Amino acid sequence: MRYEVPETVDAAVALLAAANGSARILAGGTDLLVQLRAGLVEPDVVVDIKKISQTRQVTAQDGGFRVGAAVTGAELDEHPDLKKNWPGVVEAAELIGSTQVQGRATMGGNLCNASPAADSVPALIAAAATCQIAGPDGERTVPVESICTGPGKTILGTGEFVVSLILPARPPHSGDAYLRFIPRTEMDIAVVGVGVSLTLDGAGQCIAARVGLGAVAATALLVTEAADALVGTAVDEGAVEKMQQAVRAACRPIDDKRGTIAYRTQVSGVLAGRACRIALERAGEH
Amino acid sequence: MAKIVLTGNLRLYTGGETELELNAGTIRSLIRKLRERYPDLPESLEDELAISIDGTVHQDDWFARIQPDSEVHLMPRIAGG
Amino acid sequence: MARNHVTTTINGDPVEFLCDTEQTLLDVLRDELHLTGSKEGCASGDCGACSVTMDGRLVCACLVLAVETQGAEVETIEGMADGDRLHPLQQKFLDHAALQCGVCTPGFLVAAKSLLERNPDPTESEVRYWLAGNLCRCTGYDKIVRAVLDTAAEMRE
Amino acid sequence: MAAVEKIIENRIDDKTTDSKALKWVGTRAPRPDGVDKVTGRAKFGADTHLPNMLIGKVLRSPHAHARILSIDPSAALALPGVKAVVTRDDFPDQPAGAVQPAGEMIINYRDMTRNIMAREKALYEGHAVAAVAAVSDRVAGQALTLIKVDYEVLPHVIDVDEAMGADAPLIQEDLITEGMDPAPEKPSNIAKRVEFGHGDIETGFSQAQVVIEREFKTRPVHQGYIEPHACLASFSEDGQADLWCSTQGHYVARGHCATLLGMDVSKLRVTSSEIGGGFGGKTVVYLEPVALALSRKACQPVKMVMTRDEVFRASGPACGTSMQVRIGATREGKITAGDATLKFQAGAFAGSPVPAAAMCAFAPYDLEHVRSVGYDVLVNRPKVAAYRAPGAPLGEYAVESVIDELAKALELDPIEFRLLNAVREGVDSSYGPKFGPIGCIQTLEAARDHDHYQTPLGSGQGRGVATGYWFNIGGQTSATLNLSEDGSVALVVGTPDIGGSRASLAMMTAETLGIELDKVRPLVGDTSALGYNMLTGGSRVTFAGGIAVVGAAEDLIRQLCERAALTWDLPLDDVEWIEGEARPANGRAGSEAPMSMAEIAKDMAKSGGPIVGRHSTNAQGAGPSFGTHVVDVDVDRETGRVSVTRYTVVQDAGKAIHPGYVEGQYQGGAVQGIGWALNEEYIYDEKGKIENAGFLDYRVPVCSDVPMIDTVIVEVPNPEHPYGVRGVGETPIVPPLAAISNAVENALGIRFTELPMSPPRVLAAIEQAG
Repeated sequence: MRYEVPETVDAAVALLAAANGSARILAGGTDLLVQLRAGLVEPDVVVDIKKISQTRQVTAQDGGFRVGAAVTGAELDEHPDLKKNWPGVVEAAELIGSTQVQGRATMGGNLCNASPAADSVPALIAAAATCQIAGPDGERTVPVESICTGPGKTILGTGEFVVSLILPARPPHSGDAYLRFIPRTEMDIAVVGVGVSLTLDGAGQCIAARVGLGAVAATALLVTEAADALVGTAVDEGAVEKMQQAVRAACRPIDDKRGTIAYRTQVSGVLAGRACRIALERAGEH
Repeated sequence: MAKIVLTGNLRLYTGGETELELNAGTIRSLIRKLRERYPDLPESLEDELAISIDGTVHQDDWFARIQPDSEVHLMPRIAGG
Repeated sequence: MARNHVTTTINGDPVEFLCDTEQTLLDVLRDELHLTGSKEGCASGDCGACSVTMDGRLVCACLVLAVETQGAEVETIEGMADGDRLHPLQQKFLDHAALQCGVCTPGFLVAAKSLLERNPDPTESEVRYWLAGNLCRCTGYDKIVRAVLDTAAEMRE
Repeated sequence: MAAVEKIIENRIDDKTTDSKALKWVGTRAPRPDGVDKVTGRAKFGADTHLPNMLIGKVLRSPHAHARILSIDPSAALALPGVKAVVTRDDFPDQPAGAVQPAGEMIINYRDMTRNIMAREKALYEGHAVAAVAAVSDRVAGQALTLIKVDYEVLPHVIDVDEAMGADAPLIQEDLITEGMDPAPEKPSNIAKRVEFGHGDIETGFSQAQVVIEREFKTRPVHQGYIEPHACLASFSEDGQADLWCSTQGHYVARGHCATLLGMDVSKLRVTSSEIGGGFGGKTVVYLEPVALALSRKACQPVKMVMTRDEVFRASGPACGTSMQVRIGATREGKITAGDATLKFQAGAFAGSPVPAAAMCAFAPYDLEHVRSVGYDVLVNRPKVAAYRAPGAPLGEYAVESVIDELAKALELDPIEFRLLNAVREGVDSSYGPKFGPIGCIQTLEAARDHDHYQTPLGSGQGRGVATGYWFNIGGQTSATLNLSEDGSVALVVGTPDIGGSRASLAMMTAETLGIELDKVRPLVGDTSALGYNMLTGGSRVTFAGGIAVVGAAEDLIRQLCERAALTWDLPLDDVEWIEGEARPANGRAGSEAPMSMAEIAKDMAKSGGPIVGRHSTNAQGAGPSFGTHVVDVDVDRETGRVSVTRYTVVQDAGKAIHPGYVEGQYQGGAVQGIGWALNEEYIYDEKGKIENAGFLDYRVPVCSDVPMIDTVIVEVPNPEHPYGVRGVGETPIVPPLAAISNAVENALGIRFTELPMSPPRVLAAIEQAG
């Protein structure tokens, strides 16, 4: 197994393209190293993207942010502007693993590992984040919710990789939140994860909403019916209840060692309600 | 004579008897006398036993003294974690 | 197969080694450099017994490829004491009986040091969440948390 | 000699009359191995390297139950860098029915040789089938993939109730249940039936006004030590061997390995490394005989370390169970009868701790009519290993849950109800013998009077109480005190130090000798350094080791007094040992300047040669320990998550030699119990394979899951120990399961009869209750 550490996007694309599918991208490595150790993947080459400056920076862009795919959770936490604008996204990224894992884990990796239970993904979906993808045919931009096609599977073609994630500008009176359920207080994979993003008008009416849902289907979901239940309301209890029903209706979970179908479905609604109330409170503050 | 109480599965080898009186000055002597009385007792008996003499538990302790008025319980050996 | 040649700094000392790509930093620390203070409890980032810092960041050495440490500064438990002077955390762990078997202790110390460098006055809850990635099966965590809080208080003086 | 005995007696009196007279015992002295452990210097099982060392790895069965038709290692052996392969053919079979005492357990070596390397069948997923030694981890791993094993997959069974069914697949085809009268004719998976008790339970139930009967089910859990099993074996061409390993008992490991390999015990020297947790799980061998067999074949040292995945699949665990409990009481709160049936999963080989569980189940209660029946049942899971008070937490979980329900039905405070029925000195235990001095009542009273129990609960919270019991044990123990020429002493013991025993043993040594603690350097010797030592387990080390080190110190004192007597030309009776020095006594008091240990040591060559204090004993009279736990919980009614918000452990230590490490035992046991009660369990798929063999999905409590754990050390001295020690390590894990279940019931009004009370189970129960 070879180790390559390109310093430009083009060099990385060239290495990945040349490997013809037998390459793995190394960002934080918190998933890749576990898979290597377990023998689940046996790449010929590991391409470390952390020396490519674009992947390591958080920059303001068009009123929003461009977050390098290899920026760690710990680094996101140290970015006050980002936290102020997208507290739900940062919190979701910070829920990935332990403090030690936070020192390494990245949102790009969390997304491209394509686990249905990835914590940052429902929050990114709720945030309407997009991915900037580099590849042999140049760059393309794709919504986060379109990246994963199933457990461990993405739309990324040979030679392609996610360079950065783009968080849009925040209108006034906006707020987001992410909550997940795990059996312990830390160190578990999400049994259910819900991201909610809201924008209110000056009178407190919801004018835009997005709800992302994790660990209840083969990929994280954008639940438009849930958002629709909120838009045009004051996000009162009745609207929240409808939103919760829509969330539960969208669930297509499995029974596994982390939770049952019934449990995941029920708790997705509970967390959606709780996350919505936090997002609402935050929207009221900004 | 000391009062001897057989707990657990020992009754299976004694025709159901669980209490008896015996003169035995030590655990070793007690085991010998029990064997004479109950020939079905298994070979490994001693190795599987804990013996309480008046509330003090002994394991592998042939020469522990049994008083004429002692109360002796034979029970399974105790391990730990 | 060509091995990777790595030049790095461990506990302030320049170190060079050769490694296979799949070898983790923990593999190299323990098996090649014989710095066995970092422990392998899981090799999957779930126990924290191999906690080290790399360029000042707390990480699990089992989740870092050794080759990634090229040019980096790595600090392990072996570098925590200053000569014959224990770090205050090390001393407080002893004073508070904050270890029993001791196998998780190096990881806890490295992680706690990293916490106090960022947050000299943590709450109990902050200590507990910061250390949630370090498993201890002996102590029930009580004395560890007390030792960290007491160290923080003393270091603030 | 007489003088020495008097001194020891005085010390015992000191303890009971004025504990302040003790200089070291009861203090929070620094631990001698502490600095090594905070600096990373301490060497654990995987930390030793030898020149020319190979790496060994195990090939494990992917099937829960399969006949092994053939094993072909030829392709693996042909791989460059592979130095040896071992299979079942490399271990001599052991005679049927050959059971031997080995340390604390009766070991069936016919089973043990099959557990360390499968013979006719693989009996659980993860069962060792072959092992290789190669020049590197990578080559060894590659070699494993080249070993061809031909399996005939058989039906499997992992549930204890199913395994007891008439149609269950037989794990051992010739197993006839022991303990049945008449003995069954047909084989089954039930290895043994045991029964304890006295009186007549139906008479007892006829006297009851309230009777509660419940069925319980618990899942297996793992001891969860952070250090995986590890060893390093080096076999010489002449048949002598060395083994370094992480074990709770290196003498016991030596005996097991020598028997399994067919070698003289004394040809094998075992050195125990520092041990990174055991809790009972490191009382048996897994890798050690395999590494020795590989090293014997390869004529090179072989190191083997389990991965965490292997630890979960192939070591431990503690039993899963199915239990029924019925208890009756009068309206006034007197228990009239108790009846329990306990079915325990032994794993693939007989030997669950169900006898101990049956003995402990009703131990806290003074009962006229009581019966507990246990079944030891084989299933296609790893053979269970001891886990802290083996068996007791399970039986007492069931009993203490029903006790709590009875208290509620009788409208009695749960502690008062227990006090009405609690055992005290002189009472017949539920399993037979009369209790000597015990602290059951004292722990209940201390719990009742504790601020925790007196503080009102927050809204929606629940509080639970439970009492637990464990016997504790003694056993064979040796200690040596080597006097150095400057008067300091090296204390050599043979019990691996799992949680601070070097500290407590050195403290008792210094106390008895009357010298400074830092003049005693305690070390754990290898198996050639001392006479036999039973393993570290059963809460025995501070008890039995204490007797050994005090005995060795007395022996040293006797010799020191002899040297002083010779030097002064006095009869030995006219020399006494006080405050670390020999002094003329009786009519000669003051006739000579006292001689310190250093002074005697300086001239020991001239006065007769080296001075070595020794004591070997088979310690008897371990003091049982009772504990009562109080716990508060919060339950998230919408997600089913149970959070422990406050926890207090009250337990009788007899005497806390080092209170800090006694508290640590209490706290650690309580938190392991929290994990057992709330989240820890093995999850199997339909093929009998473990789905959560890692710390990610086998959920031991993390730091943020638990509150501070309050402790109260009750001291009712054990008269059989020079300082009153009972042993404290086992009992703390006995009460938590029931205490937490009782607290959840108190919060929700729902009685859980299944563990763990994981969020999906709790939420389902809440929804069902409407």
